[in-house]
Amino acid sequence: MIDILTKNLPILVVLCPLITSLFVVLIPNIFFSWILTTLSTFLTFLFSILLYQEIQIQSHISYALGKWMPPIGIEYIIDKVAIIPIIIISGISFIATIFAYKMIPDEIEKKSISKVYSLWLLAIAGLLGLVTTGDAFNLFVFLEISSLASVALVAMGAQKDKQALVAAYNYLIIGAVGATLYVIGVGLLYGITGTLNMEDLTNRISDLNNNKALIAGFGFMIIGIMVKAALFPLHIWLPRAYAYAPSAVSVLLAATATKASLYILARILFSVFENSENLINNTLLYVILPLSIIAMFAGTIMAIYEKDIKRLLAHSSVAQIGYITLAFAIGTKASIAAGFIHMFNHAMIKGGLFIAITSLGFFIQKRVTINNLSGLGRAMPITFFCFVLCSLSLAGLPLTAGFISKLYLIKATISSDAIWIAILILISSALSVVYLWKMIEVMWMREGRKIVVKENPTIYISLIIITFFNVYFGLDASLVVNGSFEAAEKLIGDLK
Amino acid sequence: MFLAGLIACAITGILILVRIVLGKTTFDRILAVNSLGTVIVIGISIHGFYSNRPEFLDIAIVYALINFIGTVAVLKLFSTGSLGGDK
Amino acid sequence: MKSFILFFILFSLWLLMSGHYNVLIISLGIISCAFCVYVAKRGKLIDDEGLPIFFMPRLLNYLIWLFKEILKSNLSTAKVIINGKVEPETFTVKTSQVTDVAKVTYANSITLTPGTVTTKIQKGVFEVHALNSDFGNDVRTNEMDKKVTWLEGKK
Amino acid sequence: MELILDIFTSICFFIGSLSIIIGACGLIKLPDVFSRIHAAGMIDTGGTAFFILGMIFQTGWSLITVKLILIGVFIFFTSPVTSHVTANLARQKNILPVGKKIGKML
Amino acid sequence: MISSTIGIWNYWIVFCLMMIGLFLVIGRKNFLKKIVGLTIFQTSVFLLYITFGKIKGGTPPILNESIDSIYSNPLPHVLILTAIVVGVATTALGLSLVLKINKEYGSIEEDDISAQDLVDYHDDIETRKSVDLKFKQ
Amino acid sequence: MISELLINAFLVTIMLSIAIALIRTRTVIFTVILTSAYSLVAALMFITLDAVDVAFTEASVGAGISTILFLAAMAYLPKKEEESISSEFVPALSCIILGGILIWCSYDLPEIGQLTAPIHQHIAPEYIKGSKEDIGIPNIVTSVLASYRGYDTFGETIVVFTAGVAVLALLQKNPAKKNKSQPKQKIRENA
Amino acid sequence: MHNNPILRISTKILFAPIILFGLYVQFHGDFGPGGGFQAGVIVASAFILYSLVFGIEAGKKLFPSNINLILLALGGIIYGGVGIVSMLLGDEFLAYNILGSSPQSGQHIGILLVEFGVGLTVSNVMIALFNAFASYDKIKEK
Repeated sequence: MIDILTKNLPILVVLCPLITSLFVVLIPNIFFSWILTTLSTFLTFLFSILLYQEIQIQSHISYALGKWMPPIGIEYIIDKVAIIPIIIISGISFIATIFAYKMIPDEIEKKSISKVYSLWLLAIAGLLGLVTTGDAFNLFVFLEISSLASVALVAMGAQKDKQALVAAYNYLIIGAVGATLYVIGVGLLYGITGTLNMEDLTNRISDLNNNKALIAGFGFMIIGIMVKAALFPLHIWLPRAYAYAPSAVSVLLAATATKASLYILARILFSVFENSENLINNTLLYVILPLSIIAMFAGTIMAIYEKDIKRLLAHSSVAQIGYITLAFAIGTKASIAAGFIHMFNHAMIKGGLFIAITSLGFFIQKRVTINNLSGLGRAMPITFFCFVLCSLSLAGLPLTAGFISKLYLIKATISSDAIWIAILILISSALSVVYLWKMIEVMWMREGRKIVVKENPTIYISLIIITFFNVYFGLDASLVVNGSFEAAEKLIGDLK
Repeated sequence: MFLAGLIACAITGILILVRIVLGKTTFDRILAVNSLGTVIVIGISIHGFYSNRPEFLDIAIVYALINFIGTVAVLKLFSTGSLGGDK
Repeated sequence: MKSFILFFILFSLWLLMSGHYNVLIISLGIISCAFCVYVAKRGKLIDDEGLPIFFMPRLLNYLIWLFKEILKSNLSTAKVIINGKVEPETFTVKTSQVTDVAKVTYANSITLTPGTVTTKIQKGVFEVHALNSDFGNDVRTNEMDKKVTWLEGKK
Repeated sequence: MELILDIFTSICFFIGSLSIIIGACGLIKLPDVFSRIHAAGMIDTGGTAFFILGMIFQTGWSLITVKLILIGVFIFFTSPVTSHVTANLARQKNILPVGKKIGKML
Repeated sequence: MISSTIGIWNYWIVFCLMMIGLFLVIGRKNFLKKIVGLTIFQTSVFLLYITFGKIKGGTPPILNESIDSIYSNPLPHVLILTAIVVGVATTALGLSLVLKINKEYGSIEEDDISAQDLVDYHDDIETRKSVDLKFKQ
Repeated sequence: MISELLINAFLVTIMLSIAIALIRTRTVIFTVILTSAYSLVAALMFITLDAVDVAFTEASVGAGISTILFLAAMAYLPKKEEESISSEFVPALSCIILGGILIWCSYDLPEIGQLTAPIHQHIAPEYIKGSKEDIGIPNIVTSVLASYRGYDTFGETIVVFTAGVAVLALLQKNPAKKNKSQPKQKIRENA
Repeated sequence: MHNNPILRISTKILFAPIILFGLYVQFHGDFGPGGGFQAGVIVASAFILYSLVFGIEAGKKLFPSNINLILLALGGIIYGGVGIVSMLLGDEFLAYNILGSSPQSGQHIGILLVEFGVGLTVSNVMIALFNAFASYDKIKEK
């Protein structure tokens, strides 16, 4: 039995939420469907931890689905890189599911709750499948599972605010166009190589230098993934989708959805196309680097002028995605490791911030804008405290997780002689303090309504967990840092 | 021989397309689309013979089926204003 | 009883289409046919309308006659289209059939022969549109009406 | 033998092609929906019948013949239904046929 | 040059079709038309894949004992089967969203809807502000 | 060979004209019918390109079910598409640029129908051989679909399932009144 | 539209053969074009035809929506179940070889079951989609 378990761990991680979602939809009782969902996400988390241990021993697991050897069948690849997003997604989704217990029945009609939980699990499973698969077309299928499920989840926010529908619609259309562009790219590559397996693809494109179809295929794949990862000019779906989704859903999406796509981006750039260095270097230098820098500033500035807090956080997400892609764009081992560290930390930070803000929204039963936050800090001390810690982490103050990622990022930029980039990063971080301070000031300093609120443990327990990790990884970051460096080494090898 | 059949179908298809474009009433168009479906069913069958693999007539049957159901759906939409109506 | 007849019709259809005669496929066929019959029964589709078996004895005879008619009218419709002598006319005919199925058969037969179309059906009266008066006369002679009544065999 | 069958097929195809092309011409030429239905009927009956007959000559007795006959039966079955329903709806929407009217209209 | 052009002209048509579909998606403001455009776009991409799989003189990839022939490449067919169904799933979800949007906004034109949204958004902020002012007094 | 080219050219011309008509038309019902026609012609194209399974699916799924869904949805939607005020220049330009890139890269794509192309040499022969020997099913597409790439198909089934659940959750009939349940922790305001 | 006898009677006659044809396509996917997706759609189209002609309420009576929901999930469960069984027997996910006495028969069993699962899900999703769209309530006036 244990044997079967360890042998099939890579697929079990994806399968667990996938199969459970098929059952959850049949359970009419709200509580039991929540229990099943939680159990499933917990099991997934457990499996991913086991997988992590397995990875420490084996360092590269290839799982042939249907026992067909890789270029013929579909393959699952888990290595030291893939394990990072797996841990992020499964961990955050477990915390978010606990958080969902109070939030989902509050915002969504009773009749459709079991369906929402089913979609919830499907979104998680889609994201996990996305990062584990080693087949370019299978990736598209899971991309669609996750995006369809998340679109539906975002649209469920329509009971609170009808704008959720438009947000979901835009998310769907832009996402579908992105996915189709990705498929065109895969098709072009398939046309010139005849394979869909990523490792096989890497080998077979190595002798195709300056092939126009290769370049175009690469370009289309990258654009498609960039849409999903919400890199700057293609991010327009993100703020609205995050802002109008039901609270629990925005926590889940903000913390996990773009991370999976970012991982795919890194994988395509550094692993699949590792043999066409020229192409990659040009793309990094002339496309991704400038876009990331613009994203950093555009996101931050948009966030400063934003009044709706959920949108504000979403804009800040755009900026943070900019940091991560910037790290990838520099392209040294240290910087890629910094990208992964920030990916991990940002998931925790944004998860925490969204949990805090949406639980404020839960208590005031209104949309959270900057004006009706006033005085809430005093009324809800626990939530406020955690919120402050997470914000500090976002701004990158020492002793928090955010500090670690900024530190490594700046170190990496300096070591690759790009001091001006380091300065830009610092400026943008400083700007981010502006909007964070604005919120904290309103919540704590401004006299608002005198409200007495009894905070509910089922809500703040997840917040406390996530904040704890924010601080813990700020104090002792060795786990994340080591993992990321190993991942970066695996990705770019000894090339640089 | 089969090619001649296919060409005849193609010519017919073009003529019917002219009617679809000219239109006048919606019913003209529905009628023309339905006839086009029939012609295409014939065309698919002939194409099977033309390419020496006539086993795939299932596609033609499905095509005819879809043609029928589609026409019924369009007509229902016109008669009751929605597909769920009861009249 | 009717269900069994439907089952056998469907099963012979399956055998004709299938072309693979091993135990698995045939047993799947039996299950499929049983399922079809079950669903049809649930939908209250197995009655005289859904399964007009009383046509069966004389159906072949009628179909051959109908084909002849269709050929003839095809030819004359082609002539009309080429000559362009179109004088459409609309008229009503009375029908002598008892059941709805037979009426529908009659109406469909009128429609199937090019040159004439039933445009409305109301309690034993059809409104027919004909391409010119020749076609109209063909319908008005009531030959087809008699044939269908004979096919129905109720009187 | 094969030659004879081929000739039969060719004849059938020729007639079929003629009838579908004439039908399509009729679809364009004739004045209103109701008369166009006749032309469409030509495509559905004459054309289909002859083409399928021609193809049956090619296959002889096999499963393909059964499927061809099924296609034929299906088209013969559904064509009058759609024609009638179209005409009926056109009448319901108060589109009156051109030409003379004999007797009281329903 | 000409021979190579004939060899690939089919691709060109497919690319044109794709771009028409893409134009309908990003150029048109009507929400239903966008979904239609998406369908066209995806269908054209399917055509690209199937074109890759074609072999001259090949037959459909269904084994036949009597004929010994070249079979066209089955892999693109499988991928496209998958993609077609994914496309329908997207279409269905998009249509249901359009229905809901039409119900809530009474329109499916993007210009209309963003105008309504903008008003809503400002309203929200403004009313909140006034409420807060009341509290202060 | 030339006849195949002719058939192809004919179908492609029809598809192009349908696509252009789709750009020009502003009537919803016409749009839906044209989309359906586009799918049907695409299905014919698939038949001529030897993809019978795909043609089957496109005819039934793309043309059949999608059209019925479009029609069902259309009943509740405005019947006309409004002319947009904003210019369509930028989208058109970006489409032309993307199309240009694709046409530029097409010179390096393998010629259509060449047996020597890598796509026909690399993995596909193994499927054709394996379908006969390992699986024993004449339809190679089915064996690849269900066995070699069975996991893709599983994912696809899940996609369909997701869409079904999503639509059911979205279009659930709301109870008559939007009577929002108040949370247990009611805010007590003493303003 | 069931007031129209022609449409009513032809639907009554065609309904069972269409479903049979769908099932034929389902189970002959091994030999010719066809398989779960196509079959699912054809079966669904028979039910859709029924709903179109006899009204959506009659359609829902013929095929209740709660059964629809169960079957919708059941298809996926069958598919996943085949994979899990092969996993429990000691092979990889969806490795059918182990299901039968010989690899070939195992493949046959696996493919049959899997295609059946696909057909079940697809047909039920399509029926559910049609019902959801067709019985959607009218729009609010502006």
